[in-house]
Formats: sequence, structure tokens, C-alpha cells
Amino acid sequence: MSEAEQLEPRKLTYLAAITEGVSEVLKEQDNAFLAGEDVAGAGSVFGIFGGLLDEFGPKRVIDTPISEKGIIGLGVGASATGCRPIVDIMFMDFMGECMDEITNQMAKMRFMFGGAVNLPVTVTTMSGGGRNLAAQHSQCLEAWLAHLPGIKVVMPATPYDAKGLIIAATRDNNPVFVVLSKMLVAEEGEVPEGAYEVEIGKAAIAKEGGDFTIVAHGRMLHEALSAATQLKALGVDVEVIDPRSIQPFDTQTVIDSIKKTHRALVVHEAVQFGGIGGEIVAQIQELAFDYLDAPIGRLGAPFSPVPFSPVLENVYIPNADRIVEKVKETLGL
Amino acid sequence: MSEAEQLEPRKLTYLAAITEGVSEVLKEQDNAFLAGEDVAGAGSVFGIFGGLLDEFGPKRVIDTPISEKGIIGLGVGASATGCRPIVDIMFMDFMGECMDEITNQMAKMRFMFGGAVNLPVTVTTMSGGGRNLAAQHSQCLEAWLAHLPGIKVVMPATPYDAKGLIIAATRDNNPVFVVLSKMLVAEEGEVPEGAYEVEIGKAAIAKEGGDFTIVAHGRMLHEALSAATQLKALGVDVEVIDPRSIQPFDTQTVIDSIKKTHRALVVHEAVQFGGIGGEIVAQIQELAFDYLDAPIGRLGAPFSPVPFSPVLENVYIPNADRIVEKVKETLGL
Amino acid sequence: MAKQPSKKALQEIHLNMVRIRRFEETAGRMAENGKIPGALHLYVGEEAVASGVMQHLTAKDQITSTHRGHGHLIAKGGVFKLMFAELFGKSTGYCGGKGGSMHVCDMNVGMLGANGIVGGGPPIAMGAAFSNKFRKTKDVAVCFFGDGASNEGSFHEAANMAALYKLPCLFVCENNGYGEYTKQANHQAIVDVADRAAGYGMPGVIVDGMDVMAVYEAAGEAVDQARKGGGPTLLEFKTYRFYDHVGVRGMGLTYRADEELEIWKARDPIDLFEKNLIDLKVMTQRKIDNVYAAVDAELEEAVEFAEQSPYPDPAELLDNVYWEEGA
Amino acid sequence: MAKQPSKKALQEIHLNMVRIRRFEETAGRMAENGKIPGALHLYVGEEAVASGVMQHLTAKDQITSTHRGHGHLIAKGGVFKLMFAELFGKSTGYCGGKGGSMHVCDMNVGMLGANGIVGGGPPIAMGAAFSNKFRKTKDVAVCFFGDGASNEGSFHEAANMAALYKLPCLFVCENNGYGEYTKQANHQAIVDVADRAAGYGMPGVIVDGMDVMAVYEAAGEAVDQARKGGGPTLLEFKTYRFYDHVGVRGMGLTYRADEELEIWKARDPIDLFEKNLIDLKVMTQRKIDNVYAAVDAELEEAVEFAEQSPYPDPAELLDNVYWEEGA
Ligand SMILES: Cc1ncc(C[n+]2csc(CCOP(=O)(O)OP(=O)(O)O)c2C)c(N)n1
Ligand SMILES: Cc1ncc(C[n+]2csc(CCOP(=O)(O)OP(=O)(O)O)c2C)c(N)n1
Ligand SMILES: [Mg+2]
Ligand SMILES: [Mg+2]
Repeated sequence: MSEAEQLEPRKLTYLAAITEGVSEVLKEQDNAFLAGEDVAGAGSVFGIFGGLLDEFGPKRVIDTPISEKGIIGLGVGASATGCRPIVDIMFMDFMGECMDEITNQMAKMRFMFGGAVNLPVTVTTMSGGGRNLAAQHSQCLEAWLAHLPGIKVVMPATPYDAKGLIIAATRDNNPVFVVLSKMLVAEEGEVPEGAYEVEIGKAAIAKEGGDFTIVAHGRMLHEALSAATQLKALGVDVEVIDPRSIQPFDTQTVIDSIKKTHRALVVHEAVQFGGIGGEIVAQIQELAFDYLDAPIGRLGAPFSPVPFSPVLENVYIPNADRIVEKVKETLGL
Repeated sequence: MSEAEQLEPRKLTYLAAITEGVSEVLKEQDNAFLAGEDVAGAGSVFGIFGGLLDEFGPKRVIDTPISEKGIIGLGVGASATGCRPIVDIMFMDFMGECMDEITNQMAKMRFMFGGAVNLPVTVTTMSGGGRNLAAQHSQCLEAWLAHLPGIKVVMPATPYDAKGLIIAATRDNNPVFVVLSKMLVAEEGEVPEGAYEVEIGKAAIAKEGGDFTIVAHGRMLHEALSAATQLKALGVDVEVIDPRSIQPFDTQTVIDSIKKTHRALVVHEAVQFGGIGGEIVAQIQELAFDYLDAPIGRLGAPFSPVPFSPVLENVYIPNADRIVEKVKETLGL
Repeated sequence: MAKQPSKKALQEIHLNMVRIRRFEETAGRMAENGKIPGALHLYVGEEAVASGVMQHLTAKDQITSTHRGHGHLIAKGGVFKLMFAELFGKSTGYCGGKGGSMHVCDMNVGMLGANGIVGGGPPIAMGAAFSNKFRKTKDVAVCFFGDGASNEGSFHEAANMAALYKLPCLFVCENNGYGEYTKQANHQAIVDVADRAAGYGMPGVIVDGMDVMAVYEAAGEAVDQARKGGGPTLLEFKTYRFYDHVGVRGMGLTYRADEELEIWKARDPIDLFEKNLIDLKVMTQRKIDNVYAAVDAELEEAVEFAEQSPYPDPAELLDNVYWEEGA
Repeated sequence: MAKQPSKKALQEIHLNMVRIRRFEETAGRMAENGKIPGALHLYVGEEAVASGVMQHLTAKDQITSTHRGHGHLIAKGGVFKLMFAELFGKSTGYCGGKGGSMHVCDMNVGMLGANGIVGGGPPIAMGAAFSNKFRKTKDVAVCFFGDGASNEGSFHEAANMAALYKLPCLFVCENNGYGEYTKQANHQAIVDVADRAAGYGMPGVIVDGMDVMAVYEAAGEAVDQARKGGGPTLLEFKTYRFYDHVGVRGMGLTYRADEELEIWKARDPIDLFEKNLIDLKVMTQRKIDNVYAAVDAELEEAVEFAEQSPYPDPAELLDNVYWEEGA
């Protein structure tokens, strides 16, 4: 590649960034492999792992049976014995099939064994609605994972973060879940060539602003940014924070923002009740109580399963318009 | 029984109240049965179902294989077709084995089917630490369940509520989880004979007070009450609220209390991060922001699996002393 | 010995096969036209299984289904209008638009729902069978599941419990040789899923799933056995899906050869059966043509109904999350 | 053909059996005395299985275990001191007091942990076996699990994957006739768990689990096969636990007859083997007595060590939740 080309920042889709991230890992780490349902021959849903079988061969890119407990077991057993597996649970909705292996083995083994074992395993999975796939193929269940000491959970919202967090996850000696967003696959953004890391546990300030703080991860980051644009027109200068990492959670970055803006809204695609938003709000009000000029708002999905019909799904998933409404409500506009 | 004896309020243990609750249900509802691992011959752990096999026979009190997915499937399939099953997941820790059946079938079936089916199924399970059973037999995972629209979750803290909530759960036409507390089995309290219901979704004011609100469920209710006694000596008159029901959650009772006390602490045995406490705090600060004189405190377990060694488990599980400390901290005492 | 099907039964089976085939082809077209949101998994090629098995079931017998569930619902007595309306996401659909293709159900005919979770059905069917035995009905519960699903733990647990309790339960494996894009040889080391039956203590039977008479006969014995209290059977039907895992592409798929498809298409279950029906003089070609015409007319009407139907009112979103008194 | 064990091997097997037996009896006593918090599941009666299988394994071969895991750890090379300290909840224990009886482990000898989750082991062992094959070692991974655990979906998924990938993996079922308080006949309709093997495409072997020579022989063939790349085997050992599911009661249990226990005790695997050893002139009674004396001395020392050891510092609570740089 010529120097001129390299100067031009390279754009990739979220999808291509995922593929490239895994590819970098497989190049870098001899004991890494990718295993999951239809990850090899078919390149998984939407083709997020497309071409990896051709690049790395069937020894390192492995189709598994439809056996989620087996897949997580594969990741646990192999990572405990010298491999650095990436295992894929196709849709996050299927995590229920293997929550025991996640909760009672993967998350606890190191602690229960007094530190005698490391589990450098990465789990990739696709979350969220928006594709009319109904109640069993559209969920965001990161709150389950974040409640489990022993695992880390990241949710990249941009191509840059997708690649960088996948690489960071696989280099981490702990189990890390990389929760991807199925509505972002076509999203474009700058992605450097080669291997780089995005630090796990570090939020990003996606947009600076002084009047109001919105905390939003995954697909909701983009809705928040578009809401910020709408609110700008109303004279409200919003700061948008993308936690990127749900566990550990970068409380400090959020608190710093609120000390400046005094008002906040936490947005996620998951069901609001019991979602990770409650945790974030509870932390904020504890650590920045005296800085708050209004209650911290939350916007998550209503208390129902994800509906199939497009007209219902559209009103179900939080979006920029509803974020704007919520912010206006808080501000009394 | 003579009238005189009936006037004397009858005391039962939490354990006996559970057994009696299930017994009432099996007497009342012909299509009810109890199924689970070792519920029949052995009466389950601690004997919570002791004697029911003798009373109702093997057709209605059924030992199952060690197959949690099968057990929940049994509850879903049987309740969809005219039975009112009570199915038992011995320890709440094992719920991971069947989270798919809970999440994607039990909780969603009615909604996905547009209301075409009712699932009058009750799930009983034992939660919590304190018996040195280590990381895989001591968890409180009610936060997972509360995040799932379509199921209800109750956590009785007293013998009275245990019996009344089991009966209410089985009469409900929705799936209801009755999460019991393994440290409370020997707890005594008044329990009326015969069938009665405790309303699902209604909190109890376990102790009235005007200075400070503590919200605490399950085993933690008792720690909160004992903390309240200690705090009384310091001149702090604590109101203790037992939510009893986690889903639906009785926000109003909590808000009413806080409008009076202006300060609150939410306590649960589950890991604090991502626990249901975050949800409760987020709701309180939203609905009673102007009434709060201090940030709402939370006290849950630290961010680790439950340790085995008694000295570690003792510092792990929240207790009255730590509740007192937290309250004093909030009050600046 | 196996029951011989009556002429009427043969005609009903044929009708169901045609109903499924034509429904699926129409649905495929509608999906291409953008009328059906979400994912569509077609049953074309596997019609003999649903039709042959269901012929032995009454509306009170229950079935659980899969993501590829239209065929099961149709053979169980599903109504085209309600199906199309549901697939379109309309309020008049089976689920009021909340379920879609992967969740069509009809409790009135004992169809406990298509299921988006692979392996979701067996535990539920086992529970229904338990209920049948508990309530002392003579009803049978049948779960349909794929070769891929036979690798899920849920199948294992359900099969073990059904055999243990001798439940009136049928485990019907539709072995179409693939789980999504993965050949059976790449997801299990066995050739016959029926080999798993012995491990639960139930009979396992391997049947040509393209020959509806063979399906009918094998299912008849298993249903009889279950109804009589003889416990569950694992029936494996060797079959094939003519289209892609999801959507309507037939040929040119990267993961399977067109030649393979051609071999199976040469044994199209409907063609085979129609030849049979004519040979046996159960139906004439004209009568067969009339069946297609009638089914197509019904389909046209159903599509029209679905198209004319309104979308759900957004206010309905929170309905039926819970059962509510008086709701 | 089966390898004939050397005299040394026979003595090692015997030593392991005695070590397990005496360890468990001592632990039982300690639990009675209130020295061991939590739950204690004794392996007494099943010593032949762990000892016979483990004789074929090196410290680099991995095993996963169960809630009844002391025997597995001991036969794999576990150290009494570290075990007792762990059972007592002391900081010097295998897990620094964080795991206890149900989580003892020793990565240095390839013991990937006892497991409080029934069916927790098989997927992990399958993963370790995958890793062995991937890393081109010649190591074998073995999971021990009970008859009760064979009904968990996790066993099913792991067995299918191990057979599919032809992994160096052994599935060792310790069929002691009970899952907790439920007889095998009340938790599965089959008599032989080995019958499940065919459903995965692996051999299933039924072996007298009280006869350590039979265990040794069967395990030897399966381990050889696995090491040579021949794939997994399901070995079922018929055995019995002499004490209650949890704790130390032996007789007078409500869910099993004392007569049943007596029948099995008459075939105490250690008695049988010692008779054999004497008959074969591999050991004399005096030599055998010496083994007990040495083991008891070691146990005494180990208990003493555990008793003298400090409890963990509460400040250690949050250690090792995560791996941390430099920690
Ligand atoms: C628990 C779960 N895992 C994975 C999937 C994704 N998925 C949908 S269909 C399918 C293949 C199913 O194969 P099979 O059971 O053979 O049925 P077929 O599609 O061949 O009819 C997979 C893997 C799912 N829906 N649920
Ligand atoms: C997933 C899970 N379900 C239930 C239990 C409770 N439990 C502990 S041991 C046991 C019986 C296990 O039986 P088996 O596998 O035969 O082993 P054994 O105790 O006979 O050695 C049960 C049900 C558990 N620990 N984990
Ligand atoms: Mg298939
Ligand atoms: Mg057993």
C-alpha cells in the first residue's frame, strides 16, 4: 500500500471491523481459535466471520453442533489448558442455554480455585432488535452478565471499538463477553489497519457538551448522538458518553460529566426494569448527589418481550425521538 | 381443635409454612402437582416438602431426574395444557441450567402467542448463602428474573408470607417464582391454618418509623430489623419495608415512606453491582427526588463469588452491623 | 399391525401436503415482495412428515414445533388467513402480530407454537404429555425437531423424562441433513438420530421421510403405542428441505451441491404420493388438479385478508405480557 | 490387548485406594467434629474407579470431577495437607479457603476441579480434550460424573462434541445407583448408562466398578484409544457409595435398605483387591498393614497442618475474582 493511501483514513463497516479484529487475533495468537454454530462455512449471521475459514483453515475456525452448553464448555476447558478460544453464541437470546456454564464455571472457576487457573476466553454474541425477529431473537441481556463477578462485558458501538475491543478481549486473561449489535453491521467508521486495543473499562466521550449528559451504549449510542443533534437545535448542548464496557463500568467518566452538566439520562435497548441503567443511576446519585439538578432519567425498552410486528417493534425500541422527549421532559422544555 | 387453641396464635417455622402452603394448594387444586429433584422421597433440601409424598401420593408429588431444563419444560408444557404445576429448582444457583426455558418459553409464550395461552405455573427455589456451601450453592439471582417481562417473582421473608405467597403464586394464572431463603428455614412466626393469600406485588411495612427507610427482602429483612433495633438505641427511628414481591415491585409503598423519612438504604443479599437495588434506587430518585436529603444508599454483597471459608463468608454477606454502619454514614453519625 | 389408511385419509393427507407446499411457495413470494418482515424458514420438501404424522392426531393431541413450523400448523388444522396475517405482522394474525412466522400457534387445534429456539419444543411437549397422563386423557403430545436440535441438551432431558414416566409423547426428528448451513456429518458423529433412542429406553425408528405412506405407518404405530400407555417413541424421518435454511433460494447455495438437491427433488414427496394415489385409483389427475385450484383460491383469499388487515395498534404493545383478571 | 499391570502399578493402585478410603473416613470424622463447614460428599465404596482409571494418566492428562471429588483428586496426585486445609476453610488450602470440599483442584496434576454443579464437568473436559488435540499434545481429558448427572443436557452436548471431533476424551460414569436420594430406576428408564454411547457414535463399556482390575483394564484400553486419536469412550462403572449422599451416615437411611448396602459391602473394592494382591503374591498382609499405617501417619500430619493453619484474612475476599497484571 502506498503512503498516500495510508494517510487517507480507512473506513470499514462494523461487520468488517469484527472480522478484521478476529483475524488479527488469529494471526497474533497461535493458540487462539474461533468456534461456534456456523461460524466457519457460513461465516455466522450477517457474515461477521466471513472469510476466516479460508484464511485460517478448519483447525482454527470451527463449526460446532447446536450445543450452547458445549460451546461455552469448550471455551472454559480449552482456555484452562493453554488455548485462547473465541467462542460464539450466535444470538444473545440463546445465552439462557448456557447460563450455568457461564455463571457457575466460567465466571467463578478462578475465584473458587483460589487463583489457580486463568481463563483467557472471549465470547462473542449478537444482541438487539430492529430486524423483526421477534421475542427470541432480539434481546439485550447484558444485565445478567454484568451481575456476575469474574467476567467482563463490553459492547462496542463503532467499527473502531468493535475491532479494538475484540483484540483487547482476546489479550485479556479473563473471560470477556463482546456483545455486538445486529443493527450496526452496516455502520461505517474509521478503523486502523493492524492490531490495536481499546481499553476495557474505559468509557468514551462520543460528543462533548456542557448542558446535559446522555449515557448510551451499543446501538443506542447512535440514537443518542442523533438526539444530541436535534437538541442542539433547541439550544441544549448534550454530552454523550459511550460506556463501551459494562463490566467493569467507568463510573468516573460519567461522574465527571455530570459534575459539569448536572443532569443526565441513561439509555439502553434492554428492558428498562432491572436493566443496567438502574445500576448506573444508583451509582451516579450516590457519587454526585449534590451536583444533580434533576432526577436522572432512564430510557429502556418497555416491560414486555420484543414484539414481531414492525409497527410494534418500532414503538418498542428506544430511539432518538424518545430520547429527545425524555431530555426535554427533564429540562422542562 | 378446640376454640381456645385457635385463639392462641399458632407459630410455625418458615420450613413448616412452606410445606403447609404447598399442602393447601394440593388439597385445593386437583390439577396441581409438585415435581422436582428429590422433592418426593426425600422432601427436598432441609425437608421443605417433607411428608407431602405421604399425604398426596406419587402421582402428585414427583421426583424428577437431575434435568433442570426438563423440569421447567414440564412446568411450561403441563401448565399450558390444563395443569397447575409447582416445579422446584432445588437451589437458585442451578437456574442457569434452565434460563432458556424460563426466559424464552415460560416468560414469553403468552405474549408471543398474543394471549392464546396461560401458564399457571409456580417455581420454587432456595437462595442465599450462610451455610458455607461456596460459590455454586449460595447465590441470589433474583435480578435475572426481575428483568424478564412475563414472570412474577416473590421472596418471602417470614413464615406467614411464605405460606401466603405460595398459595397466591399457585392461584395466579401467570408463571410465578417463589424464591425462598435457605437461612430462614428455622425462623418462627405466626401462620394461620387453612388457605390464605398474601397479595403478589404488595410490600409490607415490617416496622414503622419516621427517620429513615430501609428496604430489605428475604433474609435481609431480619438483618434490617435487627439493625433498626440497634439504631433505635442511637435515636434513629427506622422504617423497614419488605418488598416481598420483586416483580411486580411495589414502588408506591417505598415512595410513601421516603416522603416521610427523606433518607433510604436498599439492602439485598445478592451482589450489589447489577442487583435489584439499582432498579429500586433509580425509581426512588426519579419519583421522590425533591424529598431526598441524602443519596440513597445500597448494601449488597461485594463483587465476588460467594466464598467458602466461614471467615470470608461472614464478611461477604451483608448483616445488621454493616447496615447500621451504612445508615450512620448516610446520617453523618 | 399397521392400520391401512382409508381413501378419505389418503385424500386428507394429500390435501395437507398440497396446502403446505402452496402455502410455503406463496409465503416465499410474499417475502420476496417485502410483505413478510423478519425471517422465513420454509418447509417445502418435508411435507410428508407433518402430513403423515398429523393424520393420526386429533385436535386435542398437542404438538410443539420449530422455527420451520408452518407445515406443522397447517397439517394440524391451521387457518391460512390467520397465518398470513401473522406473517405480515397484522393484528388479525394468530398472535395479533406479536409472534410472526417463528411463533405461529393455535391452541384450539393443539398446536403449542412454532419456536425460535432450537430444541425449545421437546421439554414443552414432554410437559404436555405429562399433563395428558396426569389428567387421564388419551391425548398424545408430539414434538417435531431437527437433526441439529437433537444436539441440544433440552432434547436429551425431555427424552429421558418422557421414557422414565412412560409418557404419551412422540419425538419426531425431521432429519433434513443440515442444521442451518452445517451438514449432519459436521454436527454429529452418527448417521441415524434414531440411535439415540436406546439411550433413553425407547424405541427408535428410521423412516423414509419422503414417502408419506411410510411416515403414516410408522407414526400410526407410535401414536397407538403412546395412546395405549406404552410410552414414547423416537421417530426419525429422513427428509430434505428444497430451499435455503432461511429464505427462498433453492439452487446455487455454497454449502450444498445442486446435484444433491436434484437427487432429493427426484423424490419429491408430493410427486411420489400423487403417482401412488393415481396408481391406487384413490384420485385422478383431475381431482388432484382440483385440489391445487381450491387450495390456491383459498390462499389468494387469505393473502387478500392479510393484506387488508390493519397493523396492531401501538397501544396493544403491553397487552398479554401477563394474564390479567378480566382482561 | 489389555496391558498387564506391573507389580509397582498394582501397589500404586492399592495405595491410592487406601489413601482415598482413609482420607474420607478421617474427613467424615472431622465433619462430625464440626471441623469441616458446609457439605461433605464421601467417595467411600467407589475407590476402585478413581484409582483404576487414574493409573493410566500422567500429571499432564486432565480430569474434571464432581461434588464427590476427593477420591479423584487423591488418585490424581492430590496432597492431603492442602486438601484438609481447604476442607477446613483455611488459607493454606488448595483454593486458599475459597472453594472448600466441592471445589478442590490441583492444576499442577491436571485436576481441573471438583464441581458443585451436577453435569458441570463433561463440557469442560471436552474443552480440555479439544485443547489437547489443538495443541497437538498426547494428553487425554477425563470427566467423572454420576448416573444422575447423565441426565443433564450438558453431558449430552459434551459427549456429542467429543465424538464429532474425535477428541482424546473419556466419559467415566460412576454409576452408584443413586442421584442423591433417588434410585436410578426412578431417574432413567435404562439400566446401563453405557447404552447412551451409541447415540454419540462412541463405544460404551460396562464394567464392574468394585473390581479395580476390571476398571484398570477397561480404562487402559479407552485411554490408549484416545491417546492414539481414536476418539472418546463412555465407560460405565457399576459401583456404590457406602455412606449417605452427603455426610457420614451409612446405615438406617430411609431411601435404601441396609441389606442392599450389606450386599455391596461384601464386595468392598479394597477388600477384594487386597485378597487378590495376596493371592497374586504382590503384597503380604504385613505390607498392606504398613500401607495403612503410613497413610494414617500422613493423614494425622495433614490434619495437624490444617488445624494449625490460619483462616484467610478477610482482606483476601476480593482476590482472584479476576486475573490482574502483576497480581
Ligand atoms: C438455541 C438456539 N441456538 C441456535 C439457533 C439458531 N438456529 C436457528 S435454526 C438453526 C438450525 C436448526 O437445525 P435443525 O434442528 O436441523 O432444523 P432445520 O433448520 O434443519 O429444520 C439454528 C442453529 C437457535 N434458533 N436457537
Ligand atoms: C445442576 C445441579 N442440579 C442439582 C444439584 C444437586 N445435587 C447435588 S449432588 C446430586 C446428585 C448427583 O447424582 P450423581 O450424578 O449420580 O452423583 P453421586 O452423588 O451419586 O455421586 C444433586 C441432585 C446440583 N448440585 N447441580
Ligand atoms: Mg436439519
Ligand atoms: Mg449416583
